[in-house]
Amino acid sequence: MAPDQIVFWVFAPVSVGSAVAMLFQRNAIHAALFLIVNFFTLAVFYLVLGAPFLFAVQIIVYAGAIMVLFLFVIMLLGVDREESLVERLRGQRPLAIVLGLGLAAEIFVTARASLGLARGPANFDETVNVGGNAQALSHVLFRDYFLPFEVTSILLIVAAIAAMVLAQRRERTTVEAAGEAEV
Amino acid sequence: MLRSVWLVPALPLAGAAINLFAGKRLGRWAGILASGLMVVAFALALGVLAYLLRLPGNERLVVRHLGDWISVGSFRVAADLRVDPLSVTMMLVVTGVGAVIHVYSIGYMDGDPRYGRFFSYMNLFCFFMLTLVLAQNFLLLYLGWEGVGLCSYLLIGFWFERPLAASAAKKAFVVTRIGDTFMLVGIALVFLRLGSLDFSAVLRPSIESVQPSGVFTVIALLLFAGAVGKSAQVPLHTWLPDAMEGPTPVSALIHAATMVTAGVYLVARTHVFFEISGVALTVVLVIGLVTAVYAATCALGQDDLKRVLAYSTISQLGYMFFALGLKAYAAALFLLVTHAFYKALLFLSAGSVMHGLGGETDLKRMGALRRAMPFTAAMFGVGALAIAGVPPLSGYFAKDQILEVANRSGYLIAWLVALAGAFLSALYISRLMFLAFFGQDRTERAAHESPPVMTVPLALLAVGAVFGGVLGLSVTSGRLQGFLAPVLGELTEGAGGLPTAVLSVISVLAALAGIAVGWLVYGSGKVDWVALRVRFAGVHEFLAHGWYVDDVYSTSLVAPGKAGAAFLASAVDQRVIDGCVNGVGQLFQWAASRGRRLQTGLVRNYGLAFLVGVVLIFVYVGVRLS
Amino acid sequence: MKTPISYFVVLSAVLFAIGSVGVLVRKNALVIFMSVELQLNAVNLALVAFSRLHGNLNGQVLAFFSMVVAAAEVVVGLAIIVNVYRRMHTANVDDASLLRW
Amino acid sequence: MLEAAPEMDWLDWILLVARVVVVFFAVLISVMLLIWMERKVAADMQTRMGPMRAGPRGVLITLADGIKLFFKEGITPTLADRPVYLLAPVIAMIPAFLAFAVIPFGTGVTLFGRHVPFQIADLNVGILWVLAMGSLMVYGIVLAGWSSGSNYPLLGSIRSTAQMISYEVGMGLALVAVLMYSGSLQMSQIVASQDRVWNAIPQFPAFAIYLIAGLAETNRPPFDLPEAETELVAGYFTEYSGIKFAMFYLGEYVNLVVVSSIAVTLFLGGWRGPHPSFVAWLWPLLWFIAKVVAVVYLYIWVRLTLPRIRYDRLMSFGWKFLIPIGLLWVLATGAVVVLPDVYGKGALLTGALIVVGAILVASLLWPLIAPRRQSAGETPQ
Repeated sequence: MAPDQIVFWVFAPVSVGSAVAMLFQRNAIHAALFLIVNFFTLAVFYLVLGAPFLFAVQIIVYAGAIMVLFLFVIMLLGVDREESLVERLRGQRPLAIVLGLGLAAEIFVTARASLGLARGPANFDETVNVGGNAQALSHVLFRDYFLPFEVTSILLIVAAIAAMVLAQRRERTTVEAAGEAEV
Repeated sequence: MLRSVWLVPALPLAGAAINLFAGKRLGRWAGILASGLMVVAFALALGVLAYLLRLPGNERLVVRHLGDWISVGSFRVAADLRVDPLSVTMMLVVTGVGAVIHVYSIGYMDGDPRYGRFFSYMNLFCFFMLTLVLAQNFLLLYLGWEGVGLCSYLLIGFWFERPLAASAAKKAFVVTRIGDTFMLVGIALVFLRLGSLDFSAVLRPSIESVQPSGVFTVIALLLFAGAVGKSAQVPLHTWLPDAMEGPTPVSALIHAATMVTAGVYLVARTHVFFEISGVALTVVLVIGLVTAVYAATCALGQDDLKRVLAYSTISQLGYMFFALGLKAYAAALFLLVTHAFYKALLFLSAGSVMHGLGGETDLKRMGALRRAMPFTAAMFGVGALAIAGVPPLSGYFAKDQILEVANRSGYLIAWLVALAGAFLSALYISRLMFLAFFGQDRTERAAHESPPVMTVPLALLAVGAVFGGVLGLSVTSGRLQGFLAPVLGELTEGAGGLPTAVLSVISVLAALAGIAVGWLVYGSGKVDWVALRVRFAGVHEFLAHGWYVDDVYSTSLVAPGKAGAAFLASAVDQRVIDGCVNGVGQLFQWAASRGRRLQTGLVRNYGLAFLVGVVLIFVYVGVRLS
Repeated sequence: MKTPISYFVVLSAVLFAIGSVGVLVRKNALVIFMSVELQLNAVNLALVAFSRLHGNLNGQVLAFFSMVVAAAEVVVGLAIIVNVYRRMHTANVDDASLLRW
Repeated sequence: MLEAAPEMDWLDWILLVARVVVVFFAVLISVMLLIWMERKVAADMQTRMGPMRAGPRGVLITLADGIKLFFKEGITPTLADRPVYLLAPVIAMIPAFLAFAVIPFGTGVTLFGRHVPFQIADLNVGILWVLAMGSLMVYGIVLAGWSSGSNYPLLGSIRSTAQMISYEVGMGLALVAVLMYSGSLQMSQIVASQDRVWNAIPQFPAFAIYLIAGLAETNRPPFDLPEAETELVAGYFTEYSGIKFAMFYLGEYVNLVVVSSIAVTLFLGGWRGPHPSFVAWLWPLLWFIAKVVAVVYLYIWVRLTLPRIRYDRLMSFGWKFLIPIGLLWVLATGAVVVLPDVYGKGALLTGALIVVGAILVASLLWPLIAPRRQSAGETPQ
C-alpha cells in the first residue's frame, strides 16, 4: 500500500466520522470542534493531492480564521445551550436523510461511471507544480486569473465593510435598549 | 412649374394650421387668408395645366417624389404626387370651385363665433382632397380619402349645438366608414396580390396577366364599395341628405362639387381593374342607374330646399357612375366638372336664399322670391336650366353625351331608364324653381338680396355653368375628352343606335317635358299642388322618406344592432367577460391563499426544496448522459 | 499517487451530502452555517481532486477563490446572525420565520 | 512530499524520527532553561537573587515546579464541559511544537553517508505553516476559557481571541513583506537569501511589527490582557490546576521560543554567522541558539520594563497603527522588489528602503513617545 493510500484510508473515515459527529452534536461548540477536525483531514487530502499551498491556506483560513470566528460568535452570543431535539417540521428529517443519501449515491454512480479508477498524471509535482506548488499556482493565478483575483480582492474589502456596518450597534438601538431597560 | 406642385396641397394645409392656431386673433382676416391661399393654389394649378399642355399627349405624366413615407422591409410607400390629365382636372375643380366657395363663405359665415375654425376646416378639407387626387399610390389616396371623411364629419357637425347636425355628422362618418372598410381591404388585396401600391406599377393593362380575373373582380368591387360610400350611391346614400345640416358652403363644396365625386375619380383612376373584371363594370352601371332614377324620384318628394339638391346630387352622381359603367370615363368626368359648376351654383344660390330668409329652407314657406332677390333667382335659374339639360348650357352636353353612349351601348332599357331619369331631373328642378321663386309669396319675413361677396361668386359659377359645355362639345372629340384620353382611353364607338342628332332631340324633349310638367303643376297656378299632395299622400310620404330606406335600415340593421349591443353589454360583457375577469382574479386569489402556505418562512423548508431540485437535476443529467 | 481520483470525489460527495442533511435538520443558525461551510469544503476537495485528475492547477485556483469568498461570506453571514440574535434573542432558524404568509 | 515517500528507506525513516525526538526534547529543555533565565533576569533587574536552591544557581527550579504541579490534585469544575476542558491544554501545546517542524537550526551533518539537515521538514510553504500554527494557538485559549464554565475564563478567552486574531493580521503582513523580499516561502531559502545582509536591516519595520505582534501572540506583558490578574484573576486558565496548568505554562514558553526562533530565522540570518572551519556543523547551531537567547532576553526585558496596556488601546494600536503601517510596508517592499526589474536601480532603492523604514519606525513609536493630549477625554474601562 502506497503512503497516499494509507493516508486516504486513515483520514477518510476520520473525515466522514467527524462530519457525521458534527451532525449529531447538540452543542454548537462541539459541532464546531468536529468540523475543525474535518477541515484538518481535508487539509491533509490537499497535501496528498499535490496542493500544499491550499493545505496551508485551508488551515490558516478555515481552521485559523473562520472557525475561530464561529467559536467567538458562539461564545459571544452564548448560544451554546443544548439544542432541542424535537423536530417540528413533519417529515423533514427522513426526507433530508433520503435526499442526502440519494445525492451521494448519484454522485457515486456518476463518478464510478465517468471517472472509474483514473488517477491523473503520475508525475504531478514535476510537470504541474513546476518550481513548487506555490510558485506554479501563483503563475496561474496572476496570469490566467488576474482579473478574478482583483475582483475577489474588491469583494473582500466590501465584505469587511459590510461586516463592520452590520456588526455596529447603532446609536438608536442603544437608546431604545436603554429605554427598555428603564421600563 | 412641376417642382412646386407640392405647394398646391401645401398652401391649404398651411392655411388650416394658421387658422387653427391663430384663427381667433385673425378675425375677419381668417376668411381672406384662406380664400387667398385657395386662389393662389388655383393659379398654381392653372400653371401646372399650362405646363402639362405643352407636353405631347402621351407624355403627360409626371411623378413628383417628395420623400419616403413608409419603408418596412419590402413594403415601401413613397410620398409621391402624380400629375396627369386626370389629376390635373380634379385639382382644377377642387381649387377652382373651392376658391370660389371660400370667397362666398366670407360673406355667408360672417358673424359666426367659430369663423376661423370654419376656414381652418375648409382649408384642411382642400388639402386632403388634393392629396387624394394627386396621390401616386393607394395608401396616400387612402390618407386623403379618410382625411376628407374627417373634414366632412367636422364640417357637417360644425354647428354641433344642434342635435340634428351632430347626429348627421355621426351618420355621415359611420355610413361612409362602411364603404371605407371595404376599400381598405381592397387596398390590402392590391398589395397582397399585385405586390405594390404604386399606381404606375399596378394600373396598367398588362397587369391582367398577373392574377386571374376573379381577383380583379373582388378588388374592383371592394374599391367600388368605398366609392359607393363616399359618393352616396345606393345603398349607402342615406347620409348625404342628412348632411345638409352643415353650413351651405360645405354642402356646396364637399357634398356637391368635390368630396362626393371622389368615388367617381377612384373608379376612373382604377378603371383598369374594372375593365379586366367586366362584372364589376356591370355592377357600377346598375348601381349608378338605379341611384340616378331612385334619387330623382326622392327629390320630387322633398320639401326642404337643400334636401332636394342633395337628392339631386345623388342622382347626378348616379349618372356619373352609369357613365363609368358604360366605359365612358371621359363623359363621366365631363359631367363631374360641369356638375361641380352648376351644383355649386345651385347650392350657393340656395345659401343665398337662406341668408336672405334667415335660415329658412322649407319650400312651403317660400315663393315669389324672384321679386325680393332677383339676382339670386336668376343665378338659380341658370343652374336649374343647366341641370335640367337645356341647351346650350353645360349640363345639356354632359347628360346628352351619356345618353348617347347609353343608346349606342346596346343596353336599350338602360337608355330608356336614364332618359326617364333625365325627365325626372327636369321635373324636380323645375318644381323647386317654381315653388321657391314663383307663385304666391308664402314667406314669413321680408327677404333681401345677399351682399356682393356672395353674389360675385355666384356669377363666376354661373359663367362656368353656362359655358362649361365648351370643354366637351362632343363625346368623341371634345377638348376635355381629348385631354383625358391618355389616361382614360378613347371611347370605342358602339355599333348601331340612333343618330346623334336624333338622340339630342329626344333628350332635349325629355328635359323640356319635365320642365313643362313642372310648370303645369307648380308654376301655372292651374293645378292645386297642395290638394294633389293630400290626395296622393301615400306616394308623397313614400318619396319624402326616400322610399323608407332609412327606416328599413333602422328596423333591419340599427335596431337589431342596438339590441345586440345591449345584449352584449348587459349579458355578455357583465356576466361572461366580467365573470371571466373576476373569475381569473378569484382563481388567483384562491390559488394564492392556498399557495402562500408554501411560503412558510422556515429556511429549512426552502432548503429541502432546494435539495430536491438538486437531486432531480442530477437524475435528469444522469439520464441525459447515459 | 495510487489512490484513484474518484475516491476523493465520492468522499467529497459524502461530505456534501452530510452537510446538506445538516443544513436541513439542524435548527441552530450557527450550526446550519457550519454545515454550509462543510458543503463548501466538500466542493473544494472535489475541485482539488479534479485539478489532480486533469493535471493542471485551474481546480486549485478555483478552490482558492472559493476559500477567499467563503471567508468573506462567513464574515457577513456571522454579522447577520449576530444582528438577528440581538433583535430576536434566538439563533433558532425556526423562530425567525417572519417572512411567511 | 508524499510523492517522494517511496524513495525513503528505513534509515531515512529512523533519521526522521530521531530528528523529531531530538527537537522535541531540545525544546523541552530549552523551555526549562528559559523559565529559569526569565526568573534570574527579572531578579537581576529588580536587584534580588531569584531562585537559588534547586541545582547550581537554581537552574533546576523549573523541574521542581513541574514535579510539584504534576503531583497537585487535578480539579475539574462542575459546570465544565469535561472533554473539551481536558482537551484544551493539549491543544494549546501542540501547535507550538509543530511550528518547530520547519525551522532550520543549522546547516546539518553527514551521518551514515547521508546528509541530515538540522530541520525536520523543509516545507515548500514554510512561512505559511508557521502562520497556520500561530493561528491554531488560539484554540487552546478559547476552548479552555469556554469549557471551564466560568465567567472570568470566558471573558479572558474572548479577549484573547480578539487580540490574537487582530495581531495575527499584523504579523502576517510582516511575514508577507519578508517573503516578498526573499522571494520564497521556504525557510531554508529565506535563510539562504540573508547571506549578505540580515533581513532585519532592510526589513526593519517588518521586524519591529513582527516583534510587537509576537508579544501579543504569546500573551506576554505588556500584552498579557487575557490573563490580567488584576482584572480577570488568572484569565483563561483560572480553573486549571496541576498538570493541566503545567501544560498551558509549557505551551506558553514553547510559544515564546517559537516566536523567537522564527524571528531569528526570518530577520536575523538564522544560523548564519562567521565561524571557524573545524566542526563545521556545530557553529551554525551555536549561532542560532545565541540569537534566540538574545531575542528571548529582549522579550524578558520588555516584560519587566513596560506596564500593561489598556485593552481598547491594545486593539486600536493593533488595528490603527500596526496593520496600516504593515500594509504600507508591504507596498513599499513590493515597489523595491519589482522596480529594480524595471529600472535596474537596485542599490539606490535599497538605500531608499532603509530611509523609509526609519521614518516608519519613527512614526510607529511616536504615539508612545509624544505627550497624550487627548487622554483627558478618555476614560479607562
